[in-house]
Amino acid sequence: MLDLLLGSALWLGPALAPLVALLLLLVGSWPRAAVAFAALPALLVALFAPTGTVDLPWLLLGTRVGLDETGRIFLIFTASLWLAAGIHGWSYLHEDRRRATFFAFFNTAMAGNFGVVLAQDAVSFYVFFALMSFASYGLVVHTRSPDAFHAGRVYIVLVIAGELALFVAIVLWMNLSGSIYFSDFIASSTAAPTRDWAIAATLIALGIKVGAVPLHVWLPLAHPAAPTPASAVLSGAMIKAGLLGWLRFLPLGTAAPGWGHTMIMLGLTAVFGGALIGALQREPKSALAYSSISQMGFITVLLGVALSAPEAAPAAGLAAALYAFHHAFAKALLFLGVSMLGVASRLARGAVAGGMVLPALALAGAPLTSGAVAKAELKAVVIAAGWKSVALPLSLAAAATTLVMLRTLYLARHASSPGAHAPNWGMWAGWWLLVIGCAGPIWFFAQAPVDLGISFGELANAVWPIGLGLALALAGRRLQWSVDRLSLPPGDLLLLLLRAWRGANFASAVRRALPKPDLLSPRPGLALRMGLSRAEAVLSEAEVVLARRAGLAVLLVAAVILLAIS
Amino acid sequence: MTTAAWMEALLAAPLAGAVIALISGRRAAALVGVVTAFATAAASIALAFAVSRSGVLRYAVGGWGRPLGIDLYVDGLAAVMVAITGVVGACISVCAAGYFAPKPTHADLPSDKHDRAWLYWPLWLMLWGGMNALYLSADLFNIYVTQELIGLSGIGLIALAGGSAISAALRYLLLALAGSLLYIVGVELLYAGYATLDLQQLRDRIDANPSTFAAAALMTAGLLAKSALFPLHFWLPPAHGHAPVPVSAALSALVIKTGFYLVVRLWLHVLPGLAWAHLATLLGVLGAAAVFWGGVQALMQERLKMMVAYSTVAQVGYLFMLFPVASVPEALPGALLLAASHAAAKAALFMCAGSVLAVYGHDRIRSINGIGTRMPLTAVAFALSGISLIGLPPSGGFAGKWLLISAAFAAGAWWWAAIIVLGGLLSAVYLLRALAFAFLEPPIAGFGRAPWGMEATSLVLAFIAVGLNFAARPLSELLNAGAG
Amino acid sequence: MTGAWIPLAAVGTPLLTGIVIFLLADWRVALRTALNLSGAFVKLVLVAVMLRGVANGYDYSVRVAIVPGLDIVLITDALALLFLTLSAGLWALTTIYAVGYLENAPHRSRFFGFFSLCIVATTGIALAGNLFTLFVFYEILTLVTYPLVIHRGTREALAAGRVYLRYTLAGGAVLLFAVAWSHALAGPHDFVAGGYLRELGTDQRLSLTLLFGALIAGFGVKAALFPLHGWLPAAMVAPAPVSALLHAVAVVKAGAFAIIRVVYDVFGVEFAEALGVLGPLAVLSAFTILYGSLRALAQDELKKRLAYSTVSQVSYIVLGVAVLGPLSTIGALVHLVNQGLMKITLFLSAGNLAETLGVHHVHEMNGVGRRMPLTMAAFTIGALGMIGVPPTAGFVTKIYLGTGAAEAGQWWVIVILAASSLLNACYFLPILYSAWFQPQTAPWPHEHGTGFDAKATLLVPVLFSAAFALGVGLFADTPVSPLEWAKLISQREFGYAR
Amino acid sequence: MTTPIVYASAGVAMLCIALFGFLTARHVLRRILALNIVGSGVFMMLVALAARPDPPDPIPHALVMTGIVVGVCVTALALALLRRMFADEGSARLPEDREFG
Repeated sequence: MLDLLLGSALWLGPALAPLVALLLLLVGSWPRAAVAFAALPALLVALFAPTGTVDLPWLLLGTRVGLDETGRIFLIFTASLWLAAGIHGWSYLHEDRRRATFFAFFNTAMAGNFGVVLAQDAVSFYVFFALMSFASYGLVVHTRSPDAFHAGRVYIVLVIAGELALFVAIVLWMNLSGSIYFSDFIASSTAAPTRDWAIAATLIALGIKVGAVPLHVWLPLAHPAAPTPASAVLSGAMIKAGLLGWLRFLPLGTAAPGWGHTMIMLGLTAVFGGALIGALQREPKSALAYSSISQMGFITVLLGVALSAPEAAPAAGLAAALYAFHHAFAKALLFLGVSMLGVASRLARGAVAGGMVLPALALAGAPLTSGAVAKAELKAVVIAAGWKSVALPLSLAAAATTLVMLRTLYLARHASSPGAHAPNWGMWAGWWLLVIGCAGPIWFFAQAPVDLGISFGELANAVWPIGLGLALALAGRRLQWSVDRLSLPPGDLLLLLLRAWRGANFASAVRRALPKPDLLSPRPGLALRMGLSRAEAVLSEAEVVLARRAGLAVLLVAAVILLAIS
Repeated sequence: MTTAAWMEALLAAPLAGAVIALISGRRAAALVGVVTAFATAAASIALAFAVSRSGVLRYAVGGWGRPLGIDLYVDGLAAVMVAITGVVGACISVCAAGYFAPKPTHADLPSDKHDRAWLYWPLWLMLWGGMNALYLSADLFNIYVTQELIGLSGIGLIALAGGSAISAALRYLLLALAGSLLYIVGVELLYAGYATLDLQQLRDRIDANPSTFAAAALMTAGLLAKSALFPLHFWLPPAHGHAPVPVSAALSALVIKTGFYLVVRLWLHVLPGLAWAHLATLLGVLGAAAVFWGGVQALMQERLKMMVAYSTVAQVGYLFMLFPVASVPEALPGALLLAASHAAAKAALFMCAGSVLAVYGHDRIRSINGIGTRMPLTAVAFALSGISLIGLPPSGGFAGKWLLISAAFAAGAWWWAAIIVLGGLLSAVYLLRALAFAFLEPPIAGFGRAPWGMEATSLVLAFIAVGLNFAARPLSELLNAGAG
Repeated sequence: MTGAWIPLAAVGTPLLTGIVIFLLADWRVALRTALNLSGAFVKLVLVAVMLRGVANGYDYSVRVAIVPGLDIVLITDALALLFLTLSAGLWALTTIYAVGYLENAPHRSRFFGFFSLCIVATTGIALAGNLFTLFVFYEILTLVTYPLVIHRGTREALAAGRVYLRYTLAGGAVLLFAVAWSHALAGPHDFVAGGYLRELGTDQRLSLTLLFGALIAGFGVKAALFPLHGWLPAAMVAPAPVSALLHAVAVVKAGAFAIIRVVYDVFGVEFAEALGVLGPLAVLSAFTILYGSLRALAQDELKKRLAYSTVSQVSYIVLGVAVLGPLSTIGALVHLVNQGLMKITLFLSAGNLAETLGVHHVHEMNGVGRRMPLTMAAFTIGALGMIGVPPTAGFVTKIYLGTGAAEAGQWWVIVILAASSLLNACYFLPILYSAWFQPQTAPWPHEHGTGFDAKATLLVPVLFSAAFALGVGLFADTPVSPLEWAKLISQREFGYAR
Repeated sequence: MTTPIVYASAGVAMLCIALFGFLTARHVLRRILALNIVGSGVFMMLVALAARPDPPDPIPHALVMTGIVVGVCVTALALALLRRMFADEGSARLPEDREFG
């Protein structure tokens, strides 16, 4: 009994704490500010709680929550990010009249995110995943601007698609394994014909959250649309929930080479495509979002390798977690930086800029950064699994990453978002928290003997792509490639699809791409709605006729049914 | 008291009451009538109990015995019919006491006819006595005489309304007379063949020769005309639609059933030896046609009372669907239950129509908005009796239909079941069409008042119609007691 | 036999309440309310007693002979109690709501009288122990709901009432025929887990198939199976509590419940499968699911949208029944309760909007979340549940239906479920969007009072039902939850059949 | 051909003719008369029947006498009603027969 209570408190408590903290919003005075610290219990649990699980059979369809090693890594960075973003956001939004609303959604999404990490069964995973996804809609549309609503609509459509796919995936996995616990999923038969469908549904469902190509279209719209602290957790923490889902659901450790190859291909596409399109953005936050797509591509490749080579799975899982760890802090720091850099005082700008260069370098994999560790782990796994051919492109990708980072820093130098203001102490506090997270703790988790890039070869290996990126950027500048003219609007594929829908040709879609495109123009919707209302008219007419002859109709129908099934 | 004593009472009480009412004149007729009615009703019920206790009884009045004396005979069937008549008759009497009260408020009885209104009582008691006598008669000729008695007093009752009721009465008279004559021809032929008029002796002697068939066919034709089976129904709607309300109720609820009773008695008890499957089918087909024709006609009526009258045409049809499936034991109880609940429900409906007529001065279906608010009792009575007529549970109509449908399935003839079901739908259409107006807002203000007792009686009858749902068991037990 | 009075009392309590209420004058508000509430409470207690007993294997059956060989039978098996509990619980909630909703409206005694009678019929349907009893109460339900549908007495209401009666009476007629037929085939027979018609074997395939079709056609009218659903959107002219309890819960559920009875306890799933009738039923219900959702998409009137949503949702139950297997059975049974809770939440919320702000249409709902946050929160829970978003009630259903279909190898059902969820999202999320994220764009059509949210009598039932709708999902595996009860039923049904 | 048969045949003939008359006549008085003749035919048949056995059967006689009484009553009532109808409506035909002139 005591175990049960303790276990629940440890492994379910962090997810409930943000919801309980919402009650503080009802208080009028200063204790409200404690809302911003709602992630603290999760962080403490992540750092100090033992691993283990607890079963709560009365909750949902039999809930199992707990902490494992992968979960701990995820929970540490997730909780840190939410904590930092919360503190930062409370100050950032101190003049916003919808701050309470923002935190209502923020904390709900936070609860979902922690729950996702702690859930050990598919159903509660699904519950928390949905909680997180739906609550995030409130973050995306926080500004209530038309752009935000457009982004929100795209976001919610894909969330629902993801929910449905996840539902199908869960149903199929439950059917395959006869259980709702992740621990039983792996054991499910590899021969069952539905396994492929289950994998496909899983990849789609969580791929949407991860921003895997080609399901990434919502991401460059939604992440930048939210206020910066929300962007930070969206791009830093919540995007990883999808990754964790992959780790939990996919039968890593059993072979599914077809899917592995697919994931590697799509991952590489994301790595390069994301970075290059990101380098052509006009908004720093869009560029960062594309960078996220690119970075998640790395992990996609990693999991693809694991699926095609089962023996690499355990190492791949850890490497993926570490990469997620590294990316989370780096990306969150960059997002916060974007909102501070443009408006900070002269002195502060130096600090912010310095603070942004650090994660930028990390993402590019510069030596002695968290990125170097993560990438080293990643490449070690890939090479060990026999995918040497992939290693080179992955190194080359760092050049692309460098490009997008340069672009971001360039754009951020005097970017200003509505409602942005000079950073105050809370914003700084969140910021510094992230700086620490970005610089330090990954070393604790590094398992493989990482060569810290001291040797010349390694150093060169790490540096040449960055150099290449720099060179490309300089060349572009010298040749006066106007990024403004080349720039692609966020939402690449989606936009093309919409254009195609409208009947405009592909080329003109690219050429006429507007800086602020009227996404989801009303026209396809209108056509749909008109068709629908026409069908509605016909049907209601039919129903009126049917109603008038209802007696006859019922009998007729009865007869027809009888005939039909006889 | 013994069964025989109850039988004597059932004949003597109404006839004596009629005479006393006639003598006592305008002032006391109603009192005499109501007292007699209750006494007769009590005797009817007592008879039913006596029969269920001690079974069939044959009783020679005055000890004369057949062939020239008058014999009374009661079995379960007769007891059931007498009981129906008694209960519904008592309710009709209460209603009539209000309706024909010295200060009439009703529109269908012109003021210059008031002075003759008290004549209702002797005529009505005579009619009742005639019906009792018919049910209790043991020979064919007495039945003829009682039919004439019923016919004459019924015609007199219709004519009480005056006006257009006179021609309706005349039409009814002509038809009844013709029917009687056909019947008597048939009786004659049977007598020629078997030299007896006694039902039981006939039953024992009967054999299937053409003349017996012809006789039976003639008698049946006469009886069908009286029970208004399609296509011989044309006289009914005007007669029942124009008569004063208690008279319409009595005619539609009770008198119609005498013809049906006689056909049942004739074919199921006297002539069961004849191979009459085709005739039974024909009766069933006519019944089905009546159900549809009556239903459609009722649907097209603008006046409530006429609608109710046409509904009788349809309901009679159900009763005759008994014959094709009569070989199944539960068919007869079903038909009788249907007859009983129709009696109660139809009397109630006529009274409802009467109340509406009294309050609004008209009974146009389209202009009775909000009677549910204005006359809640009437609306409830209308709804409940409508439920029974449609045959929705829980109601006597439902139980009866259910038994008939089961019988149809048991006889392997599902199409009769289908017709009964469809007929129920049809009656739902016209009854609920009228009923819906009861709920329409805003209510129209009526200027009159319903005669005292009419609303309450209609409600009582409606409850009886609904309560008959649970009468199937006692009823079939009574029938079996009669057979045993 | 000692407990036999309990089911009779369960039927009798609302009957007595109804009759007494009919006799009350309209202005006796306090007395009427007291009667209503005490009736509801007594019923709840009775149900609780029976629940306890049945869980411990006690049987409360009652038998009253109507005609020799034909009995009115009330049984208290687990399935009966599932439905009974739902109706008893929601009666209590809706009564409180209706008291507030109809404050100062005309004809309240009539309304509450029929309201109680409606519960009588629903109780009878729940407890019916044979096809005949089921049919009797089913028809009574038709009769007593009609006055509620046309309660407003407008021409529009009357027209809707006509449509309602046409469908239901025609359905009833088919049913009468079918029930009598079943008696002709197998004699009057009590419901038996695993079905009793299977004793006839498949020799009489044609008759039995036709019989099944007729029964489904008859019960399908109330369950609003396509193409027999037309009455449901029309009947939405009724007052909100009526729509809520009767048309989202009692009436349509009575149809669905009856179909469950037919499939499980008259034919038996295995036998029905052997006859090959479940496949067409599944297809029909799947089509209804999609059709209802598509129609809902185009409705601007809030209640109509909800009504079409009901058309769609109730067919989940039928679909779950038609997909052979214990898991889908659980899904179907639990949806019986879940859909009831969610839909009543939605309807009562819609009623609150109409009553407090005069909002009847979706396009008038911009910014309504700020004006009536609690009502809209309840609405949101209901709507998310309909979509199947965890952890609401609808999610539990979908998981079980989905896994049940997978277990039976009927993969297409999963696609249907997903498509339906998508459509549900398409017609519910825009409502939530305009309510929560749009500013108010026009003055409320007909605002009563300026207080916070709706008045308490309207608000409390809504919040309760919303809490239940959330609770049965969140605590789905609690021992007292509908899910556990459904598992018990499924176990008894399939434990017998296998 | 025995005498009773002759009477019986005559009775049948009267019955048929009168029945035809009843069905075709429109004037109500004619119809009443026709019905009376039908009755006479019936009674003739009945009397003929009574004559067949050797001691004539008394029962048909009783029946005929009763029948005549009944017939008189009915005819009287019919005539009275006819007079009333004629007085009220100015026609001796039933409403449905009037338009044919």
